[in-house]
Amino acid sequence: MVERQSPLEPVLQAGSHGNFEHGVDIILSETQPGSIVQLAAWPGEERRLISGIRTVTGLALPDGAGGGSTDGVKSVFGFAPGKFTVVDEAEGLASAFAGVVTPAIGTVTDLSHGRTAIRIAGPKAEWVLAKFFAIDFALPAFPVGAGRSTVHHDVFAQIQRTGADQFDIYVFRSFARSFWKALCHASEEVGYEVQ
Amino acid sequence: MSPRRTDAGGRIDRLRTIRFTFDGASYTGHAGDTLASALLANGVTLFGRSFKYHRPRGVLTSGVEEPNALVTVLRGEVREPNIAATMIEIHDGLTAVSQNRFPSLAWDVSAINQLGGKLLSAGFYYKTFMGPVFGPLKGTRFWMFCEHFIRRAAGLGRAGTAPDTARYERMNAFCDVLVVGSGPAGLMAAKAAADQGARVILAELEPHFGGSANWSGEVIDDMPGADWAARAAGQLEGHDNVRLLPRTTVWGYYDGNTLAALERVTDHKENPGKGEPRHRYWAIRAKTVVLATGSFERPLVFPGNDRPGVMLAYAGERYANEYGVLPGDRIALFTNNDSAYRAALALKKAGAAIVAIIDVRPELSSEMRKLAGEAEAEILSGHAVVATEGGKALSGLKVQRFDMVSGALTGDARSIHADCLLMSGGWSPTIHLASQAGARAEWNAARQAFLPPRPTQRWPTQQWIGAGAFTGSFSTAEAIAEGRAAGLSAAGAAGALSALPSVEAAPGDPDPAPVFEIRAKGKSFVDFQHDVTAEDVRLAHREGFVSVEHLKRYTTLGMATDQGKISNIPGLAIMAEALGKPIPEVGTTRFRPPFSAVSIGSLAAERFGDIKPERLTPMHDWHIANGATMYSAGLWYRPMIYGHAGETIEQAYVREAKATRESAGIVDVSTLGKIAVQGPDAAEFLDRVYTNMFSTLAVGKARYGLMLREDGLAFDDGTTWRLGEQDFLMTTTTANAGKVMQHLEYFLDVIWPELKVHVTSVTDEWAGAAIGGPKARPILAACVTGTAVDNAALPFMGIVRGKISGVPVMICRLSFSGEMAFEVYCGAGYGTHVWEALIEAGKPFGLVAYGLEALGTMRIEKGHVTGAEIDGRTTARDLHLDWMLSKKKPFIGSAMMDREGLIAPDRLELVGLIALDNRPLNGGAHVVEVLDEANPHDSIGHITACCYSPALGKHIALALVKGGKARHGSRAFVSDPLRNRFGPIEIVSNHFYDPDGSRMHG
Amino acid sequence: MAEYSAFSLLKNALTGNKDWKPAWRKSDPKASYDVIVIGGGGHGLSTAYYLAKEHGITNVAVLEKGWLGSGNVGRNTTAVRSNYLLPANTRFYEHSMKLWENLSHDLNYNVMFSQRGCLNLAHTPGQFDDLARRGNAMRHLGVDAELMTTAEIARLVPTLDVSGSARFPIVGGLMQRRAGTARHDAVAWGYARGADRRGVDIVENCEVTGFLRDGDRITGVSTTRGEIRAKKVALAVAGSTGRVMQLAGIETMPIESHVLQAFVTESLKPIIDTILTFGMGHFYISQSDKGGLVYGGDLDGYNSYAQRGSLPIVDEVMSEMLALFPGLARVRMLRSWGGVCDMSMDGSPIITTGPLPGMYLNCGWCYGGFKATPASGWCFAWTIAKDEPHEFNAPFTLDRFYRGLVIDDKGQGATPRLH
Amino acid sequence: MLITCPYCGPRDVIEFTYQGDGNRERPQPASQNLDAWNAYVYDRLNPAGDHNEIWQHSGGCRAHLRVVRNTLTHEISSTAFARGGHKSTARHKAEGKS
Repeated sequence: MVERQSPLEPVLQAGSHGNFEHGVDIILSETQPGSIVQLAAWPGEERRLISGIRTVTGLALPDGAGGGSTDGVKSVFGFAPGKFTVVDEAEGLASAFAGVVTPAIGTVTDLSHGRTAIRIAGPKAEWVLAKFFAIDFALPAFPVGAGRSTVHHDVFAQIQRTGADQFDIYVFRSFARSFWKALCHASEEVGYEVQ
Repeated sequence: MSPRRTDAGGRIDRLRTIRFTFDGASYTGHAGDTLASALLANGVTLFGRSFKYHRPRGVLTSGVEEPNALVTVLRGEVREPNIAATMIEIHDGLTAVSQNRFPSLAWDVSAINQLGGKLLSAGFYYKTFMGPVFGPLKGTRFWMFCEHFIRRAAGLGRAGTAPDTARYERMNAFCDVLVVGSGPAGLMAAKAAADQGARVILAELEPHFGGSANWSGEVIDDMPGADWAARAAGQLEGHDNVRLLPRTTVWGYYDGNTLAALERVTDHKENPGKGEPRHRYWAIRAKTVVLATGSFERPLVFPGNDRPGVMLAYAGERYANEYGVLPGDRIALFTNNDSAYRAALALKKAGAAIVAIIDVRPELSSEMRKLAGEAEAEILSGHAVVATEGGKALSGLKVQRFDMVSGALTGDARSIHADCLLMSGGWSPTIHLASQAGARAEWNAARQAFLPPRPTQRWPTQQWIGAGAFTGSFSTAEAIAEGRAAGLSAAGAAGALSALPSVEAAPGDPDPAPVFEIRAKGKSFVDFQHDVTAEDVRLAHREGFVSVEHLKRYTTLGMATDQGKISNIPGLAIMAEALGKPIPEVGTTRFRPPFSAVSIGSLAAERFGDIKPERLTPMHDWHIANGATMYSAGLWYRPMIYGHAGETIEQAYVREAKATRESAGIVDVSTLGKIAVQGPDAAEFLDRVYTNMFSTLAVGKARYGLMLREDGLAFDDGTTWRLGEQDFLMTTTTANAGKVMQHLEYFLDVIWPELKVHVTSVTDEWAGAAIGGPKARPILAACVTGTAVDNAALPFMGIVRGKISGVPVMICRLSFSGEMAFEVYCGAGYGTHVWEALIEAGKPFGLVAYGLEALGTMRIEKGHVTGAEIDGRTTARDLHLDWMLSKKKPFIGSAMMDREGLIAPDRLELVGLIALDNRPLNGGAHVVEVLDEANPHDSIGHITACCYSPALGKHIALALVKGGKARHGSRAFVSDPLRNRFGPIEIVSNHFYDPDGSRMHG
Repeated sequence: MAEYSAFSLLKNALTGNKDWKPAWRKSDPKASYDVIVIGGGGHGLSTAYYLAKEHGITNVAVLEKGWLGSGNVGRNTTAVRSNYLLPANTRFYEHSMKLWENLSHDLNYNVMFSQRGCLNLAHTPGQFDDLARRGNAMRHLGVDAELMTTAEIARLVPTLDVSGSARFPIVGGLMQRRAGTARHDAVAWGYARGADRRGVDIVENCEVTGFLRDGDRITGVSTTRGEIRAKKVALAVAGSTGRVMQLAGIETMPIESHVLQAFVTESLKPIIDTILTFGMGHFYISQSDKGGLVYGGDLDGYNSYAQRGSLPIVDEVMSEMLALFPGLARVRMLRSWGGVCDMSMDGSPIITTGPLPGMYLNCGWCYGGFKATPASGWCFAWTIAKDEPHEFNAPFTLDRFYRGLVIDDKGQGATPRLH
Repeated sequence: MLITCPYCGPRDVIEFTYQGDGNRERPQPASQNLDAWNAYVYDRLNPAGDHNEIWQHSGGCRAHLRVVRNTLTHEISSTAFARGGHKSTARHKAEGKS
């Protein structure tokens, strides 16, 4: 199988950077999931879609807007009314859903190539993300598993909290390199490591 | 004598000596000094020159409201002008220079302006400089001649041109309670709220928390106020629900309790840390705001009140108590209220002689007499200062008996020898943020001040609570009580019952005498920086500029860098007196952001040096590696040409276009907007959105579509592919991708919510390569597996799926170049892989990669439209796209597209032009019927795009020309006076090349 | 009333400036007038001035709800230019420019119109062609325009980042040399004084609360200072057009009211000697005689009468400023303010008779109102006096939207926030 | 200004796009009533006070909202999805005021 090319390839430099002499407070990485799929239910079909997600991924969605969960391999979160992003380390998620999310329930859109997944982890993850996005990253306001749609100027982002100090950010592939560079730049003051 | 450092006392670190320079001279100070305190300690009294008269000025205050002591801070080549010396913390290597003076601060030639004082009265420039009505200086010339010199004389500091290498950052913060100001009120509020578990941010514009507690000499909770404040700040630091922001000015109060603050992170450091921003711009969304912003002391207005050595009383007290600096050895005080007496005592204790306390009030309380006695000061009650003496430093003053009711001065003037005069004209609460938030201040006659409305006025989108001097409660005991109450209330808690910290403070009546000005001979300054005098205010009155806004605008009162923090009220008071009206009837200004000036770098924040992200296609690195010159198209970068060594742009695109028409070319089209339109009603939706039918489109086929706006004008075009019964892939122009997406979403959400359609941007999902030319099909045949690409399998506008080099691809046969052409789409992550495979397969066929210039050339030859023609002012008919307007169905814009103005015969219509003189044409050139190079007139249209056409061997253009089609075959002229390009042209059809499409149909 | 001149200034200086008289009388309203102009801003005052000067109609009252000039005439960035694309706009604004060029003399009041030029920057060859199209359109109407190369621009504005490595490199620009800036308040005061000297009553603190009617016909206004009758009632209340028209029972208009913010820095020694606009966003800047950089950008983008701006636009404008002038990061923004603009559906104004009998309407200035002040008043006065538009304002009708005769310089269609 | 998106909770105005007067009624697609079309396309209510508006949460969930907002104070008194159907499960309520 042909390797997918990452848009970050030329700029992703593994190692410690910035003000790391006093320790590394941020770890940046590209998670490169095999599948990123958007599912959208017709009004009234959200329950069936959610149960379809459970069937395919085994992940249960908690109640409420922006609710989500992750098992480390697969992740799901709501990002808009009736709409969900589902991510899997493996490829083929779109076809797996094609049979489950019937036209009567909603639509499946494969975005595996179109979105780039960047993971930011570490004690200063909230601090660095707060430089970009006008949303509240504090744990009570943004619980583990939950997702948010937001924007940094021209760059749309869907963000899922996948740990107490870990966030997965999905950005449009064409913006990914610019955003990555900005993220590295913003992490310099606290010291960061690229994995 | 002059100012000097005291032997002991103050909160400076006398063990740490810091070296800095001012105007090239080296000085030392101590850690904890401001530039102002350190210079005073070195005996410097002359800090700057005023704006208009270039009068010598000292330091008037010790805080953010400083109007006089403005300097420029240098960091290498980088200049930071107009910074108050009172706000600069000294550090080793600090380099500051004075400004608005030539050749030096002490000898400034522009000080000659003072001689023209009466002539340069408020508004003088409106009355003159109009110049002669006839002759060479008529019109605006004479004014512009004079203005040239006025501009050079005006201005304060000089801005730098060297790019600032510092970084600026923005931080978004959320909290339950934002406390602004950390005096006793703010500290109590923050602590009370934090103890309730609220998320608290405490912002203090000074380096240290504590506000007046740091210099008032008061005892709080049985310890010196400064210690109490340090302890309270230390306790807050221990809470993980509290963020402390020192050196942070909250400058804006916006809707929805969004506040803007500027943190000066590294200005006080010689060497900032790696990655540390110089300024951090905080955008704080607070549920509740506690405003504990304190108050500003006001000057008194009297002749000579601007002489270096005249200072606000609190500032003198603060220099002594906080910085261990005596502003003079022989100090006189001039006051209309009790607060100056505490200052007198503090300075006495610090080692100065208090030569006199001049009080406008005839009667003084026994407490004040006692304080004056302790300060060993002579009391001159019922007196006023009528003049100051000295050159660039105060040497003495004159006082006279004063009747504060009539304002009359009587008796002989008495001279008093003093090197420092401290004045106090009462206090004005710092209500700026509340005013920004919409609160209307209320005049309090007792306090002689505008107070924030009380009880807390609710402005719908702003929730704030006031505490301390901000509310007009000037005593520390009140501040502590109000601060805690505010903190509790902001945290949503009921009143606490524990005892409040005790306060030992000097007594004093918070209410001043209503005296603002001593009218005597000489210039009495109201706005120090802008040199607005009391006479200027009265002149404004005489000329009818009596409303507060007219006063400001006519005299420039309050428009200087200090924004009238200390001058507004005295100015209003003088106008009120002239009008014979009470002060509140003259009005008060609504304060607007920012509270104090904010670096532009901080506001640009992370966008400084990085204004917009770069949008890159999957094949971007290949283009760069293969010599492409990139063109910035919106946020995207696209290859313009792949130039060979020694080629001009024109040679390169001509070569690329020619090769494409002769064999084959390939172009990156990944930037085209792509929208997945899915759902059972997708076809119906597209029928409504496009002017032409899409429900009739077969699965596996594509169709060119045109969209109009609601007003019936052309909006966007592109092909849409039917991938499944309920599954369409819409393409849009690169520039309009976002707009089209929003347009579709709007109709689905707002107008037709009953339609079951989802739209998703998939622009980034697909890499796209368009390959065209006579050899395009053989090239595909050579590398595509899993499908045939011949005419039967892949007819015009057909779509097939297959693989290239192991990667799944979707191929649609459509053409923009006019050649037999195909668009090959694959997952973006495989984009470069497929592109390279195509390049490889094309090698034997002479395939070239081409850029936007060749793309543009071929589309001009074909007469296709783009954004240059669909410019928001053209209709489908104008562009000869009326064949696409379905008559079988309504669509967006169909009802409006036939209005009289949109079908008028003289509209600009798309045509082709051929240069008959065989010279290049220019984009943006106009078309005329009658050539008049000297006085071009009567344009009938303009060129939208032009090129040298290798296919035709001519310079051609597309143009929008009045009554276009009817002019086909006629002659006209291109008229481009901007570039002096005139010449004959022939107007032809826009379809220059292969008009019947035989090449693309193959 | 005394003429203003260097001599009068000197004479008064010698007598301690005690003899200056009010620039205009504080009039009380009479019971009736030939013409009432609602709105004591630049356009209302210039309308009254030209009614008196050009048409001899002096029995005129200008009604201002607050203090004179409290609207947009004192809240703009003072640019004066006639560099439009479409002929209707170019002709009108060029007429205005010609009035500007003699305005200080005409008014005997120095409005400090300084023709320091207006330079529009282009950042791509496509933008350069667009500017060329506009400049050529101007030249074909006899209006001055010239293209500038990057090198020429660098010489004119040395602080500008002209490097090829800029995110949006400057490839050239369109210059109108006759464009410039004026002292905004002085324009209001000068017209007020000029109208007053010709007998016009200027009535401040007089808010219109309703219209007097005889059937459909407007016969006067009720105000906070009583009823005032008039043969003709003219509205020049841009920013409040929606509100005032509602008083006349007209609920909807092809106008939205939007907030536009403007900014000024602390005073600096001269560094920018022209008006400059950014091509990859919406940003314009000039430097005042006092030394402050005066600049602005986009609308806040939603309906508002609040004269208060929002933070995102502040940030946007500053980042665009530094994209052009990276050396100015340490300069400080001193003051910001918001003005309420009448945003029309095509970005062009309305100067017309009607829409009710006895009523005349001047509105929809978007953010071009200041430079239009002389021509707006001139054309409106003509329209009021003659009950028909002058050819300069004939295209600026209210029904042009219905008829598809929009004058859409930006090509944005009926989305006012984009004009 | 903060707008409370029924899905995403209170968000800064920077995430939203103003889509104008929400009182306008689009004629039936096939309507030939030009007055009605003109009124829809060009005429706007422009009140000084509460205004029914359409906003898109373009930098968030991208839903269009019906917002009642005061044009004098910018106070927002209500927000709802422009399309019915998806009932808000309003996180800002569900998760409380953290």
